[in-house]
Amino acid sequence: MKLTLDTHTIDACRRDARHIADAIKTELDPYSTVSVERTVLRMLGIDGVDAFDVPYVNVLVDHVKTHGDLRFGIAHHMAWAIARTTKTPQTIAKRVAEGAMSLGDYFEPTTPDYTVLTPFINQSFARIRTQRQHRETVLENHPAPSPEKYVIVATGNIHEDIDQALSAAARGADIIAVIRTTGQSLLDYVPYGATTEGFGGTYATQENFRLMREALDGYQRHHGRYVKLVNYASGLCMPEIAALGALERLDMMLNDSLYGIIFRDINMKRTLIDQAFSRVISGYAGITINTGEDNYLTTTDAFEHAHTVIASQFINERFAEHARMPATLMGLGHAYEIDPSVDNSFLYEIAQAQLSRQLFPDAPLKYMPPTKHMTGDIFKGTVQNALFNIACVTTKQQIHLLGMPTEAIHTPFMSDRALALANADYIYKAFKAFADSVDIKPGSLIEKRAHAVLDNARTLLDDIREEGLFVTLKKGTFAGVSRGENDGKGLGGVFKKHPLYTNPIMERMLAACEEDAS
Amino acid sequence: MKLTLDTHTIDACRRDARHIADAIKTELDPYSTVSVERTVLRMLGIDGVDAFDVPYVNVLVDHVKTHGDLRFGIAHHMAWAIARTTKTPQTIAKRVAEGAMSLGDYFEPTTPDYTVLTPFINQSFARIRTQRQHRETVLENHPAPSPEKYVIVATGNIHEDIDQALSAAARGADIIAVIRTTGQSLLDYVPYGATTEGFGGTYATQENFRLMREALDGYQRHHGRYVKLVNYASGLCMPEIAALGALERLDMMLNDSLYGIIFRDINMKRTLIDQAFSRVISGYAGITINTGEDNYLTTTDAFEHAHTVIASQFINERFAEHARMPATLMGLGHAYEIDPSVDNSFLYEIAQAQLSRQLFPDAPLKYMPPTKHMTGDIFKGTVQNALFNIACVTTKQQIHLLGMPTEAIHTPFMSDRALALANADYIYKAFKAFADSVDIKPGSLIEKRAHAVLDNARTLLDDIREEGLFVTLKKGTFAGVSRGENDGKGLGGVFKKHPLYTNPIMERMLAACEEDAS
Amino acid sequence: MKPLMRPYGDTLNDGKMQLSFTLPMEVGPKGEAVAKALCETMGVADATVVHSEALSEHFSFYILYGTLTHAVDSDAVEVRDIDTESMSKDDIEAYIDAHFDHPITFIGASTGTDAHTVGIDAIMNMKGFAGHYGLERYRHVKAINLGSQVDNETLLEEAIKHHADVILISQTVTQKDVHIHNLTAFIELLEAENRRDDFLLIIGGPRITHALAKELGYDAGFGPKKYAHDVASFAAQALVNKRSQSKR
Amino acid sequence: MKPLMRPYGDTLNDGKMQLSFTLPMEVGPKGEAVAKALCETMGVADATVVHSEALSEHFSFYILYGTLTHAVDSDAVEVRDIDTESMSKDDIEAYIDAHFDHPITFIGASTGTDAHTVGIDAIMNMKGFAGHYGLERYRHVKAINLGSQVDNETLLEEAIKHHADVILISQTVTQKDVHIHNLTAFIELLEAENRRDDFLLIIGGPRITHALAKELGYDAGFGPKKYAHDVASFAAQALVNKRSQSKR
Ligand code: B12
Ligand code: B12
Ligand SMILES: Cc1ncc(COP(=O)(O)O)c(C=O)c1O
Ligand SMILES: Cc1ncc(COP(=O)(O)O)c(C=O)c1O
Repeated sequence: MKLTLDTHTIDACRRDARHIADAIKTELDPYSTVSVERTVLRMLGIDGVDAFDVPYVNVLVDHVKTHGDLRFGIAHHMAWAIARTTKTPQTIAKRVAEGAMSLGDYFEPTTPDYTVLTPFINQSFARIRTQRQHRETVLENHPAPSPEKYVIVATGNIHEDIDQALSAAARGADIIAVIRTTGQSLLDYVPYGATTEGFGGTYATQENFRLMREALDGYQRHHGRYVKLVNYASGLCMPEIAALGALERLDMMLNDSLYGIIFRDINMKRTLIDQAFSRVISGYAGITINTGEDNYLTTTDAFEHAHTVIASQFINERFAEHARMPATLMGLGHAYEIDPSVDNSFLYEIAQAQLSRQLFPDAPLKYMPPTKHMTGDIFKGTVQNALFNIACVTTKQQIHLLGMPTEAIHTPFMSDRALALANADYIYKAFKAFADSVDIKPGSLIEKRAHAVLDNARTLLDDIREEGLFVTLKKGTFAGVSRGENDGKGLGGVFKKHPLYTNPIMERMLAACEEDAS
Repeated sequence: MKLTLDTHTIDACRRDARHIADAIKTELDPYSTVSVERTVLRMLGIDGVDAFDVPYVNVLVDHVKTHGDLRFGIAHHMAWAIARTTKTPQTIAKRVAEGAMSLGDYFEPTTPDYTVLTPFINQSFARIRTQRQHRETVLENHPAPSPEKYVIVATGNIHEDIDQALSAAARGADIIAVIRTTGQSLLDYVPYGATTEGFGGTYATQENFRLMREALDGYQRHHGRYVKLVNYASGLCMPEIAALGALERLDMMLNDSLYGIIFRDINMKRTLIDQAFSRVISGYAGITINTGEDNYLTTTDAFEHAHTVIASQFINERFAEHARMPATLMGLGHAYEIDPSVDNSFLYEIAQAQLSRQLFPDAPLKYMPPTKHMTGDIFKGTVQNALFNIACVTTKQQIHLLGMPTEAIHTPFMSDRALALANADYIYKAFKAFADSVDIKPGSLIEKRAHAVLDNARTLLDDIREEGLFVTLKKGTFAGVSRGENDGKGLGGVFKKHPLYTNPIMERMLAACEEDAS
Repeated sequence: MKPLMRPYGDTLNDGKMQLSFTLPMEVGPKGEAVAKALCETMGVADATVVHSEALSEHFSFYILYGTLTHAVDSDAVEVRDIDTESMSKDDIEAYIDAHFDHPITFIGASTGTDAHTVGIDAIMNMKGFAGHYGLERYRHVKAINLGSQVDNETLLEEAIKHHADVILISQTVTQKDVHIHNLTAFIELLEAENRRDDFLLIIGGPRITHALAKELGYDAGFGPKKYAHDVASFAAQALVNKRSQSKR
Repeated sequence: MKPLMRPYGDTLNDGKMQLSFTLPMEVGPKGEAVAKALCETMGVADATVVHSEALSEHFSFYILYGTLTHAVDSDAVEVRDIDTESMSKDDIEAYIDAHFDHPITFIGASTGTDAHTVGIDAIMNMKGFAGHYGLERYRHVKAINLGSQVDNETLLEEAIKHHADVILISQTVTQKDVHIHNLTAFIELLEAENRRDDFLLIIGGPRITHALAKELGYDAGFGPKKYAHDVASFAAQALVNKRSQSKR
């Protein structure tokens, strides 16, 4: 099955998107954020919390704000401190936290010897590489299927989450995402340890990552099949969580600044800077990112706003390219969200899904199920999900977020997930060769709709290129939500870099990615 | 959407079928049955039961067996009796039942003056014509949609059935079928009056027909929309029930001897003779018949036996032609019954449904839902029904029997029907222009499957033509059930007609149909 | 600690369950309130009507989720299941060879007005079902399948005529408990004729359970996902037990 | 005759209902027996397990149908619903015109960590929802929408600052009753600040009912399928009532 698409229009979209994203990069490259700095510290091996449960990495960055000069970057401070004290980063962190030491004492406004950091960076990088290799080896023996069945767990308690995840795995889930508690994205630190008290999701902590990964690895050891693990590199700690995910072998990360800007009211500069680093980390770790365009359609009308999804996908593609991510790690998002009371909803969904498929042929597209128009009628919901599953296999999507019959009611029960998996399996089987057995008629409603959406996306991208992404966000183009350049949470954590600023982690990772690519 | 089919093969199938059905007609034309004779009596206006609840029509025919000579036909006896007594048929029936009169007294082995029957026949015919006209007028103002949503009621109690039917109508059902109680098809009489005690269905009686028709007409008067009513002209009283349906304005009749032979162990000669008359009646009354090929697939493997359905449809088409039925009244049956655990089940179903659609382009095909592979898992069942609904609209079927999520559990609850109707409505809407937006790829699995099924049907029809339908039925070709020519229930009710035998009802109806056609 | 069992949604012992039903009343706030009140009578707390719709002017449908406040002690729950072990076809044939000097005769039918044969055929016919051969294909077994719509009297006559060891009855239609009436009538017929102990009596069908069979006075009952080898295993062993008991 | 209500399948008072739930135990005859035993505790007779499946080694899922033996007297069931009449936008505007000499000020937010805005936007924003304009478009109404993730303290501050007549709170996430905690905390805050009587307090969200709102100490609660005009109708009339009561 194939749509005939105008390649000129597609090229124009890519040109616009490049322009838009590059302009953001140029504007924001002179800045860093507290979360980027904390991430650098994590990659130097710093872990743990102080007596008040404040992570050492926060303690250190806050400390430098008052006792050093953050504009030079945390690495600068650490390099001087290590060079002078010959202590490990972790020891330095502890001592600073105890008030036994001040980084201000070692700070110099001249370039330090960064090679003192190398052994610590090496250790983190080695761990990430090992994790990546482990994933690749296991997946070579048991390749991931296509589509991959992706379900969420969201009990709020990591131990219950594990029970739920193992049941999902037993019922054939390929990917498990642990949803985060409602409040976390606005926290400017990463909570610590195993947690049991979330609402609508479970805290993202390194220990929770580890526990779930361990459980899923246990499943893999017994059954051969590797089950991927997902969390959210988003919110105010975006790059830190990307780093934790890289260390604990997560396989995918929801990662999209636009989501944070629009739906969490996070300051756009803050999160775009954070995103740039987080994508470099995920790219280096071989972690697939998932973008959040689907959310535009849960909030506004999916039929009218379909082109905003395509436009945003092009922009997100370019942002990922900045991080040297290969297309195979770009899980661009879209969704099946057209109102079921609309005539021909299935045809429009097929048009949209097939359009995304053809525009980003190498990307493992993330296809989201109906959520907005799900109701308490679990039987109708079961049919909505079946149609979505059909659209998924008919247009050959890759990352298949399964719809829950109880979407409008509660975060999934164990049985909801099993029903969703069975629904998908049945459709995969029944429609196995369907995509290869039918053609879209030229001039049909499906084709016309795809053309219209692509044309509108192009017009929108032209406009954004003209006015700049920040203005577009102010206009409320995406999801009907308006956000100002200097509004939202976390702007205080953004700072202008000193000419001597260096982020050695980012540099080394980018270099490694360049090398991999060549 | 269209399959490329070989017209030579199709022509060959029709030729074979004609040969097969014509041979049966030739063989059975010299015979009549007790039920045919009782039907003649009903068309003379005889109604009611005796003191032992035995219908007068049974009393009379039994009476003639001993006191007259049934080989001459009941009309012969009645014509003589009326001519001699100038009593109405109803009075004669009553008096015979009371033992106050014997038809033997008036019988002569010479042709009576049949015109004495004409006023009574006229009355019945006029009533049937009025009913037919009423249906046609109402449907002209509110034309039936396509597909038509068909649901069953089966509480066993006509009053509960009415509640259920009115709820179904309120939820959009276009057609209501009242299923019959398990034992009725083997009864050699039609029960009388309103009934409340059936199992797995409700007795088919003239009063029950009337009550339900009245309720649905009431709905029509309030809402404008005509809701069609269906019952079963099958079993040992096949033509009688066809007559009652014609009088009470039923709109469709399940009517297929092969069903009775195979699934009720009714003698094949008996029911084929009964069928010939019943189809004439239904054709005259403008009643659509539904054939039962779907049942072959509920009993044997639907993938392997798909071609038996096509072969049987061709034969049934020819049997209907014998009755001068136009194609527009031939609701040939088929079904969505392939095991959902088979790869590409949906593709094979599409192949089969589209094949039937193209082979019988003017017939209002009756498309049955999954039943055999339905389980107690009502959520999976909901998906199975959704796929069936998609197949229905994608291949443009006409009579759409809705699948119930609780098929494997109980005869439908009121809510089951509402869920089934909502499922179908949603699919109709979502897939509205789908059939016109996609093409089946030449050489695809769908096309290959359709060709294979058609070829196999042709081979089978060749064989049946060779060996004769009776031998085929003995071999268990249909539904894997073997039946002998002289086995089964009801053979005792078959008798050879005397050269002077006449069935004036059948003759007049056929003549009227010829006239209508020209 | 007692293994108290409660339904589970996403937290152990949370008691979460789903319910749905129709009420013979108009849809609306009153209907929802009645639906919730019914849940209370059941011990389902905090019931939420997640969906309601009109089925007609006088009927309405509700889907609810709630929290069951009851629990059951799973140790105290009795499981009434066939207690003989299920053997393979080969083992059964060997077992019969070892324990019987004549083939075992099974006679079966779908009785009353029930015309469903697929179930009894699944157990008796050569071909069997879902990859399990039927009794006809077993060595040392004589399988006589009378088909459907067989009345109780005919079944008994034929069983006597063929010296059947085992009578198999299939019942598929269960509306208004027609199967219960029919199965009870057969037991009464046997007792009236003083024949109850002459046969092993086995019933089956989609709504038949072993517990129900025992309640009705039959020796065993088999439901979905039971095949010829399950039936033959039980029958062969039960016949041996019966013989040894009658010897004592 | 008392209007006793029981579930309905296909015969009046047949009590038929459907249930489904998970048990934290292995699938099998024991699980089915426990599932049925749970139904017994609920007064569901003749429960049949029509489907069971393993969710993992330690969890299993059951679908059942059964007959509820309980009934409720529908006359005795209290319906706690908004008792003011719902007016159209035009009528509301006229009503305010007639009864107030200043516009009514509504201040609204999705509070706590809840980031869902679609619900509160549906009530407050120009565009409204499902063809019903939002409060912003009403004459004589001032609508201030603070958006989401607003904490209780901020909401109260802003309400005082803007001299709000009505506070609107939306709560969408309900897992572990987080909405109850959050809504209770707001009432406690108001009482601590002695501000409870300064505002009309209205809550809404997919799991909010009027009954729940009253229980928690709010003036009204609105769930799905309620729109701006329902809220405005209630608010305008309630404010008038409140005024006349305080005058007395
Ligand atoms: C196929 C079918 C038919 C076919 C039957 C063909 C045939 N030759 O048997 C046809 C189309 C003829 C038919 C007709 C009717 N059917 Co029907 N039919 C079905 C259907 C779709 C499948 C049944 C089946 O074959 N299952 C497969 C077999 C293998 O499963 P099984 O019977 O459970 O058998 C297994 C076990 O139970 C066990 N077993 C069964 N019997 C026995 C016996 C013994 C001794 C042992 C040890 C084990 C055993 O072993 C088997 C293998 O594991 C079901 C719906 C469904 N999906 O279940 C409806 C269903 C059974 N039918 C139903 C009805 C009502 C009818 C009719 C009465 C409708 C009507 N009024 O016309 C008529 C029957 C009239 C009559 N006189 O009986 C209802 C019964 C409702 C109820 N619970 O009361 C059902 C549930 C559909 C529905 N929801 O309405 N039907
Ligand atoms: C859209 C949506 C989102 C969007 C929200 C975008 C936005 N700007 O609001 C996004 C994608 C951002 C989102 C995120 C999340 N979501 Co959300 N989301 C939904 C979804 C699909 C639809 C909700 C919706 O918009 N409904 C439409 C509106 C109009 O309906 P409504 O809110 O009921 O409002 C009506 C009435 O209730 C009433 N009303 C509502 N509020 C008020 C207030 C007043 C004063 C009045 C009078 C009336 C009133 O009037 C409205 C019109 O009739 C639902 C699933 C579903 N189908 O319901 C899940 C759902 C609500 N989300 C859920 C969850 C868990 C989340 C997350 C927490 C997941 C996570 N951990 O990341 C995050 C939120 C994080 C956070 N901090 O809150 C769960 C909540 C489960 C529960 N019961 O606890 C749901 C049910 C999905 C699920 N099954 O898991 N979500
Ligand atoms: C792209 C993306 N990021 C993040 C989130 C939510 O995560 P959080 O609010 O925990 O950052 C979502 C939720 O759906 C998402 O789609
Ligand atoms: C063609 C046909 N006739 C008749 C029947 C059943 O009717 P009865 O057994 O009451 O004759 C069916 C049942 O599905 C059928 O498909």
